[in-house]
Amino acid sequence: MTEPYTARTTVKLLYFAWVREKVGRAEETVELPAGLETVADLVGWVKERGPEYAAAFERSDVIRAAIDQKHVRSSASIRGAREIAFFPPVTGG
Amino acid sequence: MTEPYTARTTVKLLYFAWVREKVGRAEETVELPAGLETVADLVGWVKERGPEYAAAFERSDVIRAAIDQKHVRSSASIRGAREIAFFPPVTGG
Amino acid sequence: MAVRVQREDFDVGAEIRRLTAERRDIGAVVTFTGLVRGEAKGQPITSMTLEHYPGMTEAELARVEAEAQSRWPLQASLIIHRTGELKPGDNIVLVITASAHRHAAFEAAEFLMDYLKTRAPFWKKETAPDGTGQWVDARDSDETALERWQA
Amino acid sequence: MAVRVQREDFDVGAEIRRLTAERRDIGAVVTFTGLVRGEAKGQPITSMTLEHYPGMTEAELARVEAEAQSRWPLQASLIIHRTGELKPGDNIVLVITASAHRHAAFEAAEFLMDYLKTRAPFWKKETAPDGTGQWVDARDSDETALERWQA
Repeated sequence: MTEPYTARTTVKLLYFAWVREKVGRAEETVELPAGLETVADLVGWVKERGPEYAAAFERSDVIRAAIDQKHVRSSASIRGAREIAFFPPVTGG
Repeated sequence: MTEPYTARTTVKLLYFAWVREKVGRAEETVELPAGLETVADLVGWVKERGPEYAAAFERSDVIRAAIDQKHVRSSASIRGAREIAFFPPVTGG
Repeated sequence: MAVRVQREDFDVGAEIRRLTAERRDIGAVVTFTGLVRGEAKGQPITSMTLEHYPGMTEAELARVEAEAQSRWPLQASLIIHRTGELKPGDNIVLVITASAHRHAAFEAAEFLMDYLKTRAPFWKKETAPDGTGQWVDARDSDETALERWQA
Repeated sequence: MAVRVQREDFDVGAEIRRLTAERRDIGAVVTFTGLVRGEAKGQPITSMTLEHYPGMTEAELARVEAEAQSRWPLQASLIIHRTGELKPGDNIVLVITASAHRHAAFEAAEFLMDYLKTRAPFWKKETAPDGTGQWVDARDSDETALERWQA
Protein backbone atom coordinates (compact mmCIF):
# COMPACT_ATOMS: atom_id res chain seq x y z
CA MET A 1 0.00 0.00 0.00
CA THR A 2 1.40 3.40 -1.01
CA GLU A 3 0.14 6.63 0.43
CA PRO A 4 -2.28 8.62 -1.71
CA TYR A 5 -0.33 11.32 -3.50
CA THR A 6 -2.41 14.06 -1.99
CA ALA A 7 -0.88 13.30 1.42
CA ARG A 8 2.02 15.35 2.78
CA THR A 9 5.30 14.01 1.50
CA THR A 10 8.91 14.56 2.36
CA VAL A 11 11.22 15.20 -0.58
CA LYS A 12 14.82 16.24 -1.00
CA LEU A 13 15.33 19.26 -3.24
CA LEU A 14 18.68 19.90 -4.91
CA TYR A 15 19.87 23.04 -6.67
CA PHE A 16 22.83 23.37 -9.02
CA ALA A 17 24.91 26.11 -10.66
CA TRP A 18 23.26 29.55 -10.64
CA VAL A 19 20.03 28.15 -9.24
CA ARG A 20 22.04 26.95 -6.23
CA GLU A 21 23.82 30.27 -5.93
CA LYS A 22 20.60 32.27 -6.03
CA VAL A 23 18.74 30.00 -3.63
CA GLY A 24 21.75 30.11 -1.34
CA ARG A 25 21.85 26.40 -0.61
CA ALA A 26 22.70 23.18 -2.45
CA GLU A 27 19.97 21.01 -0.98
CA GLU A 28 17.19 20.85 1.57
CA THR A 29 14.54 18.43 2.68
CA VAL A 30 11.01 19.80 2.57
CA GLU A 31 7.49 18.71 3.43
CA LEU A 32 5.30 19.21 0.38
CA PRO A 33 1.69 20.29 0.91
CA ALA A 34 -1.13 18.30 -0.61
CA GLY A 35 -2.20 19.21 -4.12
CA LEU A 36 1.14 19.49 -5.89
CA GLU A 37 1.03 17.12 -8.81
CA THR A 38 3.65 18.17 -11.36
CA VAL A 39 7.11 19.67 -11.50
CA ALA A 40 5.48 22.93 -12.61
CA ASP A 41 3.25 22.86 -9.52
CA LEU A 42 6.32 22.31 -7.36
CA VAL A 43 8.15 25.23 -8.99
CA GLY A 44 5.16 27.45 -8.25
CA TRP A 45 5.27 26.39 -4.60
CA VAL A 46 9.08 26.76 -4.30
CA LYS A 47 8.94 30.31 -5.70
CA GLU A 48 6.77 31.32 -2.71
CA ARG A 49 9.35 30.18 -0.17
CA GLY A 50 11.15 33.53 -0.10
CA PRO A 51 12.70 36.26 -2.22
CA GLU A 52 15.83 34.20 -2.92
CA TYR A 53 13.63 31.43 -4.36
CA ALA A 54 11.58 33.95 -6.33
CA ALA A 55 14.81 35.33 -7.80
CA ALA A 56 16.26 31.89 -8.54
CA PHE A 57 13.10 30.70 -10.30
CA GLU A 58 12.28 34.01 -12.02
CA ARG A 59 13.27 32.58 -15.39
CA SER A 60 11.59 29.29 -14.58
CA ASP A 61 11.14 28.48 -18.29
CA VAL A 62 14.90 27.89 -18.65
CA ILE A 63 15.25 25.83 -15.47
CA ARG A 64 15.44 22.08 -15.99
CA ALA A 65 14.43 19.39 -13.52
CA ALA A 66 15.33 15.82 -12.68
CA ILE A 67 13.35 13.39 -10.55
CA ASP A 68 15.36 10.69 -8.86
CA GLN A 69 18.31 11.49 -11.12
CA LYS A 70 16.46 11.36 -14.42
CA HIS A 71 15.64 14.33 -16.64
CA VAL A 72 11.93 15.20 -16.67
CA ARG A 73 9.70 17.81 -18.29
CA SER A 74 7.82 20.38 -16.23
CA SER A 75 4.61 18.46 -16.85
CA ALA A 76 6.02 15.31 -15.21
CA SER A 77 4.31 13.92 -12.11
CA ILE A 78 6.21 14.28 -8.85
CA ARG A 79 4.28 11.45 -7.25
CA GLY A 80 6.60 9.10 -5.39
CA ALA A 81 9.66 11.29 -5.98
CA ARG A 82 12.36 11.13 -3.31
CA GLU A 83 14.82 13.57 -4.87
CA ILE A 84 14.01 16.47 -7.18
CA ALA A 85 16.76 18.63 -8.67
CA PHE A 86 16.56 22.04 -10.37
CA PHE A 87 19.33 23.39 -12.59
CA PRO A 88 20.12 25.48 -15.68
CA PRO A 89 20.62 23.76 -19.05
CA VAL A 90 23.73 21.60 -18.75
CA THR A 91 27.05 22.79 -20.16
CA GLY A 92 29.45 19.88 -19.74
CA GLY A 93 31.66 18.24 -22.32
CA MET B 1 63.11 24.34 -75.83
CA THR B 2 61.61 20.95 -74.97
CA GLU B 3 61.86 17.98 -77.24
CA PRO B 4 58.82 17.17 -79.34
CA TYR B 5 56.86 14.47 -77.54
CA THR B 6 57.15 12.13 -80.51
CA ALA B 7 60.89 11.79 -79.86
CA ARG B 8 62.27 8.81 -77.97
CA THR B 9 62.18 9.45 -74.24
CA THR B 10 63.65 7.77 -71.22
CA VAL B 11 61.25 7.15 -68.38
CA LYS B 12 61.39 5.32 -65.08
CA LEU B 13 58.59 2.79 -64.57
CA LEU B 14 57.61 1.66 -61.06
CA TYR B 15 55.39 -1.24 -60.07
CA PHE B 16 53.77 -1.83 -56.71
CA ALA B 17 51.95 -4.61 -54.84
CA TRP B 18 50.67 -7.42 -57.07
CA VAL B 19 51.63 -5.53 -60.24
CA ARG B 20 55.22 -5.58 -58.96
CA GLU B 21 55.02 -9.25 -58.05
CA LYS B 22 53.66 -10.27 -61.46
CA VAL B 23 56.09 -8.13 -63.43
CA GLY B 24 58.89 -9.52 -61.25
CA ARG B 25 60.58 -6.19 -60.60
CA ALA B 26 59.94 -2.99 -58.66
CA GLU B 27 61.29 -0.55 -61.21
CA GLU B 28 63.09 -0.18 -64.50
CA THR B 29 64.19 2.57 -66.82
CA VAL B 30 62.94 2.22 -70.39
CA GLU B 31 63.21 4.01 -73.70
CA LEU B 32 59.75 4.74 -75.00
CA PRO B 33 59.15 4.56 -78.74
CA ALA B 34 57.62 7.51 -80.56
CA GLY B 35 53.84 7.65 -80.76
CA LEU B 36 52.86 6.88 -77.16
CA GLU B 37 50.72 9.74 -75.97
CA THR B 38 48.66 8.61 -73.01
CA VAL B 39 48.91 6.31 -70.01
CA ALA B 40 46.63 3.91 -71.87
CA ASP B 41 49.03 3.90 -74.84
CA LEU B 42 51.89 3.16 -72.46
CA VAL B 43 49.99 0.27 -70.88
CA GLY B 44 49.41 -1.19 -74.34
CA TRP B 45 53.14 -1.00 -75.04
CA VAL B 46 54.17 -2.38 -71.64
CA LYS B 47 51.88 -5.41 -72.09
CA GLU B 48 53.92 -6.40 -75.15
CA ARG B 49 57.18 -6.55 -73.23
CA GLY B 50 56.77 -10.19 -72.24
CA PRO B 51 54.39 -12.75 -70.73
CA GLU B 52 54.96 -11.46 -67.17
CA TYR B 53 53.87 -7.99 -68.27
CA ALA B 54 50.90 -9.40 -70.16
CA ALA B 55 49.87 -11.24 -66.99
CA ALA B 56 50.43 -8.22 -64.72
CA PHE B 57 48.38 -5.91 -66.94
CA GLU B 58 45.72 -8.44 -67.92
CA ARG B 59 43.15 -6.66 -65.72
CA SER B 60 44.42 -3.28 -66.89
CA ASP B 61 41.09 -1.62 -66.09
CA VAL B 62 41.75 -2.01 -62.34
CA ILE B 63 45.37 -0.82 -62.49
CA ARG B 64 45.93 2.78 -61.43
CA ALA B 65 48.74 5.06 -62.54
CA ALA B 66 50.70 8.01 -61.21
CA ILE B 67 52.90 10.39 -63.18
CA ASP B 68 55.68 12.04 -61.23
CA GLN B 69 53.99 11.00 -57.97
CA LYS B 70 50.52 12.29 -58.75
CA HIS B 71 47.47 10.17 -59.48
CA VAL B 72 46.37 10.34 -63.15
CA ARG B 73 43.64 8.80 -65.30
CA SER B 74 44.47 6.44 -68.15
CA SER B 75 43.67 9.23 -70.61
CA ALA B 76 46.38 11.48 -69.12
CA SER B 77 49.25 12.58 -71.33
CA ILE B 78 52.65 11.07 -70.53
CA ARG B 79 54.48 13.93 -72.23
CA GLY B 80 57.36 15.13 -70.10
CA ALA B 81 56.90 12.36 -67.51
CA ARG B 82 60.05 11.26 -65.71
CA GLU B 83 58.49 8.63 -63.44
CA ILE B 84 55.37 6.61 -64.13
CA ALA B 85 54.00 4.15 -61.56
CA PHE B 86 51.46 1.35 -61.94
CA PHE B 87 49.63 -0.18 -59.01
CA PRO B 88 46.36 -1.71 -57.80
CA PRO B 89 43.78 0.49 -56.02
CA VAL B 90 45.35 1.64 -52.77
CA THR B 91 44.46 -0.08 -49.48
CA GLY B 92 46.16 1.93 -46.74
CA GLY B 93 44.67 3.41 -43.60
CA MET C 1 31.69 0.09 -21.28
CA ALA C 2 32.97 2.38 -18.57
CA VAL C 3 32.23 5.80 -17.17
CA ARG C 4 34.44 7.78 -14.78
CA VAL C 5 33.84 11.14 -13.13
CA GLN C 6 37.01 12.39 -11.48
CA ARG C 7 39.06 15.41 -10.46
CA GLU C 8 42.30 13.87 -11.75
CA ASP C 9 43.67 14.30 -15.25
CA PHE C 10 43.67 11.39 -17.72
CA ASP C 11 46.20 10.00 -20.21
CA VAL C 12 44.63 9.32 -23.60
CA GLY C 13 47.38 6.94 -24.72
CA ALA C 14 47.18 4.88 -21.53
CA GLU C 15 43.38 4.66 -21.78
CA ILE C 16 43.56 3.49 -25.40
CA ARG C 17 46.15 0.85 -24.48
CA ARG C 18 43.92 -0.36 -21.63
CA LEU C 19 40.90 -0.70 -23.96
CA THR C 20 42.76 -2.43 -26.77
CA ALA C 21 45.19 -4.61 -24.79
CA GLU C 22 45.11 -8.25 -25.90
CA ARG C 23 42.29 -7.49 -28.34
CA ARG C 24 42.54 -8.64 -31.96
CA ASP C 25 39.06 -7.61 -33.06
CA ILE C 26 39.45 -3.83 -32.91
CA GLY C 27 40.28 -2.14 -36.19
CA ALA C 28 39.42 1.46 -35.31
CA VAL C 29 39.74 3.61 -32.20
CA VAL C 30 38.41 7.17 -32.10
CA THR C 31 39.08 9.53 -29.21
CA PHE C 32 37.66 12.94 -28.46
CA THR C 33 39.37 15.16 -25.91
CA GLY C 34 37.78 18.43 -24.81
CA LEU C 35 40.10 21.06 -23.35
CA VAL C 36 39.70 24.36 -21.52
CA ARG C 37 40.37 27.26 -23.88
CA GLY C 38 42.07 30.43 -22.68
CA GLU C 39 39.26 32.68 -23.74
CA ALA C 40 35.49 32.72 -23.94
CA LYS C 41 33.54 35.10 -26.20
CA GLY C 42 36.79 36.93 -26.87
CA GLN C 43 37.55 37.55 -23.17
CA PRO C 44 40.42 35.81 -21.36
CA ILE C 45 39.61 33.37 -18.59
CA THR C 46 41.92 32.25 -15.80
CA SER C 47 40.08 29.11 -14.75
CA MET C 48 36.97 27.02 -15.31
CA THR C 49 35.13 25.24 -12.52
CA LEU C 50 32.99 22.22 -13.27
CA GLU C 51 30.08 21.51 -10.96
CA HIS C 52 28.07 18.31 -11.37
CA TYR C 53 25.28 16.25 -9.85
CA PRO C 54 26.96 13.24 -8.20
CA GLY C 55 24.98 10.11 -8.82
CA MET C 56 22.92 11.45 -11.69
CA THR C 57 26.08 12.27 -13.65
CA GLU C 58 27.28 8.68 -13.60
CA ALA C 59 23.77 7.37 -14.29
CA GLU C 60 23.24 9.70 -17.24
CA LEU C 61 26.64 8.96 -18.75
CA ALA C 62 25.95 5.25 -18.42
CA ARG C 63 22.59 5.71 -20.18
CA VAL C 64 24.24 7.66 -23.00
CA GLU C 65 26.91 5.00 -23.35
CA ALA C 66 24.34 2.19 -23.38
CA GLU C 67 22.44 4.01 -26.12
CA ALA C 68 25.61 4.24 -28.24
CA GLN C 69 26.30 0.54 -27.64
CA SER C 70 22.80 -0.30 -28.88
CA ARG C 71 23.20 1.76 -32.05
CA TRP C 72 26.72 0.79 -33.16
CA PRO C 73 28.75 -2.42 -32.92
CA LEU C 74 31.32 -1.22 -30.40
CA GLN C 75 34.02 -3.47 -28.98
CA ALA C 76 34.73 -0.97 -26.23
CA SER C 77 33.93 2.54 -25.09
CA LEU C 78 34.93 4.90 -22.32
CA ILE C 79 33.77 8.25 -21.01
CA ILE C 80 35.87 10.24 -18.52
CA HIS C 81 34.69 13.66 -17.34
CA ARG C 82 36.64 15.84 -14.94
CA THR C 83 35.15 18.06 -12.22
CA GLY C 84 36.48 20.87 -10.05
CA GLU C 85 38.72 23.75 -10.99
CA LEU C 86 40.60 23.51 -14.28
CA LYS C 87 43.02 25.85 -16.03
CA PRO C 88 43.29 26.82 -19.72
CA GLY C 89 44.92 23.95 -21.61
CA ASP C 90 43.65 21.35 -19.13
CA ASN C 91 41.68 18.32 -20.25
CA ILE C 92 37.94 18.33 -19.48
CA VAL C 93 36.45 15.26 -21.11
CA LEU C 94 37.55 12.11 -22.91
CA VAL C 95 35.43 9.84 -25.05
CA ILE C 96 36.86 6.69 -26.64
CA THR C 97 35.08 4.32 -29.00
CA ALA C 98 36.52 1.12 -30.47
CA SER C 99 35.00 -0.86 -33.30
CA ALA C 100 35.96 -3.20 -36.13
CA HIS C 101 35.53 -0.39 -38.68
CA ARG C 102 36.07 3.33 -38.67
CA HIS C 103 32.62 4.67 -39.46
CA ALA C 104 31.01 3.07 -36.40
CA ALA C 105 33.80 4.38 -34.17
CA PHE C 106 33.55 7.92 -35.56
CA GLU C 107 29.76 8.08 -35.42
CA ALA C 108 29.52 6.63 -31.93
CA ALA C 109 32.12 9.10 -30.60
CA GLU C 110 30.23 12.05 -32.11
CA PHE C 111 26.97 10.70 -30.74
CA LEU C 112 28.45 10.32 -27.25
CA MET C 113 29.72 13.89 -27.28
CA ASP C 114 26.46 15.32 -28.66
CA TYR C 115 24.40 13.50 -26.03
CA LEU C 116 26.80 14.11 -23.19
CA LYS C 117 26.76 17.86 -23.95
CA THR C 118 22.98 18.08 -23.63
CA ARG C 119 22.25 15.35 -21.06
CA ALA C 120 25.05 14.95 -18.52
CA PRO C 121 24.49 17.24 -15.49
CA PHE C 122 27.65 19.35 -15.58
CA TRP C 123 27.81 23.14 -15.34
CA LYS C 124 30.81 25.26 -16.23
CA LYS C 125 31.68 28.51 -14.51
CA GLU C 126 34.45 30.63 -16.00
CA THR C 127 36.57 32.98 -13.91
CA ALA C 128 37.88 36.20 -15.49
CA PRO C 129 41.24 37.79 -14.62
CA ASP C 130 39.42 40.23 -12.28
CA GLY C 131 38.09 37.29 -10.28
CA THR C 132 34.47 37.53 -11.40
CA GLY C 133 32.71 34.31 -12.27
CA GLN C 134 30.33 33.69 -15.14
CA TRP C 135 28.19 30.61 -15.68
CA VAL C 136 28.53 29.35 -19.24
CA ASP C 137 25.34 29.54 -21.27
CA ALA C 138 24.10 26.42 -23.02
CA ARG C 139 24.54 26.62 -26.78
CA ASP C 140 21.57 26.22 -29.10
CA SER C 141 23.95 24.49 -31.54
CA ASP C 142 24.35 21.65 -29.03
CA GLU C 143 20.60 21.02 -29.10
CA THR C 144 20.68 21.22 -32.90
CA ALA C 145 23.49 18.67 -33.03
CA LEU C 146 21.18 16.13 -31.41
CA GLU C 147 18.69 16.26 -34.24
CA ARG C 148 20.83 14.26 -36.64
CA TRP C 149 20.57 11.25 -34.33
CA GLN C 150 16.79 11.47 -34.06
CA ALA C 151 15.91 11.10 -37.75
CA MET D 1 50.53 20.28 -40.14
CA ALA D 2 52.76 17.23 -40.20
CA VAL D 3 52.98 13.91 -41.99
CA ARG D 4 55.18 10.97 -41.00
CA VAL D 5 55.69 7.63 -42.73
CA GLN D 6 57.60 5.27 -40.47
CA ARG D 7 58.19 1.65 -39.45
CA GLU D 8 58.14 2.50 -35.72
CA ASP D 9 55.06 2.47 -33.55
CA PHE D 10 53.54 5.71 -32.26
CA ASP D 11 52.15 6.85 -28.89
CA VAL D 12 48.81 8.61 -29.26
CA GLY D 13 49.02 10.34 -25.89
CA ALA D 14 52.51 11.68 -26.55
CA GLU D 15 51.49 12.96 -29.99
CA ILE D 16 48.45 14.76 -28.55
CA ARG D 17 50.61 16.34 -25.85
CA ARG D 18 53.09 17.52 -28.50
CA LEU D 19 50.33 19.13 -30.59
CA THR D 20 48.57 20.83 -27.69
CA ALA D 21 51.57 21.82 -25.53
CA GLU D 22 51.49 25.50 -24.52
CA ARG D 23 48.37 26.03 -26.63
CA ARG D 24 45.34 27.80 -25.13
CA ASP D 25 43.26 28.00 -28.30
CA ILE D 26 42.46 24.30 -28.75
CA GLY D 27 39.12 23.15 -27.39
CA ALA D 28 38.79 19.81 -29.20
CA VAL D 29 41.19 17.06 -30.22
CA VAL D 30 40.03 14.05 -32.24
CA THR D 31 42.24 11.06 -32.92
CA PHE D 32 41.72 8.09 -35.16
CA THR D 33 43.89 5.00 -34.73
CA GLY D 34 43.68 2.14 -37.21
CA LEU D 35 44.84 -1.28 -35.98
CA VAL D 36 45.58 -4.65 -37.55
CA ARG D 37 42.73 -7.07 -36.86
CA GLY D 38 43.37 -10.75 -36.26
CA GLU D 39 41.14 -11.90 -39.05
CA ALA D 40 40.12 -10.90 -42.53
CA LYS D 41 36.93 -12.12 -44.20
CA GLY D 42 36.52 -14.59 -41.34
CA GLN D 43 39.99 -16.14 -41.80
CA PRO D 44 42.79 -15.64 -39.27
CA ILE D 45 45.87 -13.71 -40.31
CA THR D 46 49.29 -13.85 -38.69
CA SER D 47 50.71 -10.62 -40.08
CA MET D 48 50.05 -7.72 -42.41
CA THR D 49 52.74 -6.13 -44.56
CA LEU D 50 52.37 -2.56 -45.75
CA GLU D 51 54.08 -1.60 -48.99
CA HIS D 52 54.12 2.02 -50.10
CA TYR D 53 55.48 4.40 -52.74
CA PRO D 54 58.19 6.45 -51.02
CA GLY D 55 58.02 10.07 -52.06
CA MET D 56 54.50 9.93 -53.46
CA THR D 57 53.16 8.74 -50.10
CA GLU D 58 54.45 11.79 -48.25
CA ALA D 59 53.37 14.11 -51.08
CA GLU D 60 49.86 12.64 -51.22
CA LEU D 61 49.40 12.76 -47.43
CA ALA D 62 50.57 16.38 -47.42
CA ARG D 63 48.04 17.19 -50.16
CA VAL D 64 45.24 15.51 -48.21
CA GLU D 65 46.22 17.37 -45.05
CA ALA D 66 46.39 20.72 -46.89
CA GLU D 67 42.89 20.08 -48.27
CA ALA D 68 41.58 19.45 -44.74
CA GLN D 69 43.28 22.62 -43.49
CA SER D 70 41.56 24.61 -46.24
CA ARG D 71 38.13 23.21 -45.39
CA TRP D 72 38.14 23.42 -41.58
CA PRO D 73 39.67 25.85 -39.08
CA LEU D 74 42.28 23.50 -37.62
CA GLN D 75 44.81 24.60 -35.04
CA ALA D 76 46.89 21.50 -35.68
CA SER D 77 46.83 18.18 -37.48
CA LEU D 78 49.02 15.11 -37.81
CA ILE D 79 49.08 11.99 -39.96
CA ILE D 80 51.34 9.05 -39.11
CA HIS D 81 51.26 5.89 -41.24
CA ARG D 82 53.36 2.83 -40.54
CA THR D 83 54.97 0.57 -43.16
CA GLY D 84 56.55 -2.88 -43.11
CA GLU D 85 55.40 -6.01 -41.32
CA LEU D 86 52.78 -5.59 -38.59
CA LYS D 87 51.04 -8.07 -36.29
CA PRO D 88 47.40 -8.30 -35.20
CA GLY D 89 46.78 -5.65 -32.56
CA ASP D 90 49.51 -3.37 -33.92
CA ASN D 91 48.83 0.25 -34.81
CA ILE D 92 48.73 1.07 -38.55
CA VAL D 93 47.69 4.70 -38.85
CA LEU D 94 47.10 7.73 -36.67
CA VAL D 95 45.23 10.90 -37.58
CA ILE D 96 44.91 13.79 -35.14
CA THR D 97 42.95 16.99 -35.64
CA ALA D 98 42.75 19.91 -33.23
CA SER D 99 40.29 22.78 -33.44
CA ALA D 100 38.49 25.30 -31.26
CA HIS D 101 35.26 23.29 -31.51
CA ARG D 102 34.39 19.64 -31.76
CA HIS D 103 32.51 19.47 -35.07
CA ALA D 104 35.45 20.79 -37.10
CA ALA D 105 37.81 18.34 -35.39
CA PHE D 106 35.49 15.36 -35.97
CA GLU D 107 34.72 16.21 -39.60
CA ALA D 108 38.34 16.91 -40.50
CA ALA D 109 39.49 13.62 -38.96
CA GLU D 110 36.87 11.66 -40.91
CA PHE D 111 37.79 13.54 -44.07
CA LEU D 112 41.48 12.77 -43.59
CA MET D 113 40.78 9.07 -43.14
CA ASP D 114 38.38 8.88 -46.09
CA TYR D 115 40.86 10.61 -48.39
CA LEU D 116 43.89 8.79 -47.07
CA LYS D 117 42.16 5.44 -47.67
CA THR D 118 41.56 6.18 -51.36
CA ARG D 119 44.54 8.40 -52.23
CA ALA D 120 47.65 7.50 -50.23
CA PRO D 121 49.73 4.86 -52.08
CA PHE D 122 49.80 2.05 -49.53
CA TRP D 123 49.03 -1.60 -50.20
CA LYS D 124 48.30 -4.23 -47.58
CA LYS D 125 49.23 -7.89 -47.89
CA GLU D 126 47.88 -10.31 -45.32
CA THR D 127 49.67 -13.49 -44.39
CA ALA D 128 47.61 -16.56 -43.37
CA PRO D 129 48.73 -19.14 -40.78
CA ASP D 130 49.85 -21.44 -43.65
CA GLY D 131 52.23 -18.75 -44.87
CA THR D 132 50.32 -17.76 -47.98
CA GLY D 133 49.97 -14.08 -48.73
CA GLN D 134 46.94 -12.27 -50.04
CA TRP D 135 46.78 -8.67 -51.26
CA VAL D 136 43.87 -6.84 -49.68
CA ASP D 137 41.19 -5.74 -52.15
CA ALA D 138 40.12 -2.13 -52.19
CA ARG D 139 36.64 -1.65 -50.75
CA ASP D 140 33.92 0.03 -52.78
CA SER D 141 32.64 1.51 -49.51
CA ASP D 142 35.84 3.55 -49.26
CA GLU D 143 35.09 5.17 -52.62
CA THR D 144 31.50 5.75 -51.52
CA ALA D 145 32.71 7.42 -48.33
CA LEU D 146 34.40 10.10 -50.42
CA GLU D 147 31.16 11.23 -52.01
CA ARG D 148 29.92 13.01 -48.90
CA TRP D 149 32.84 15.44 -49.16
CA GLN D 150 32.19 16.20 -52.83
CA ALA D 151 28.64 17.55 -52.58
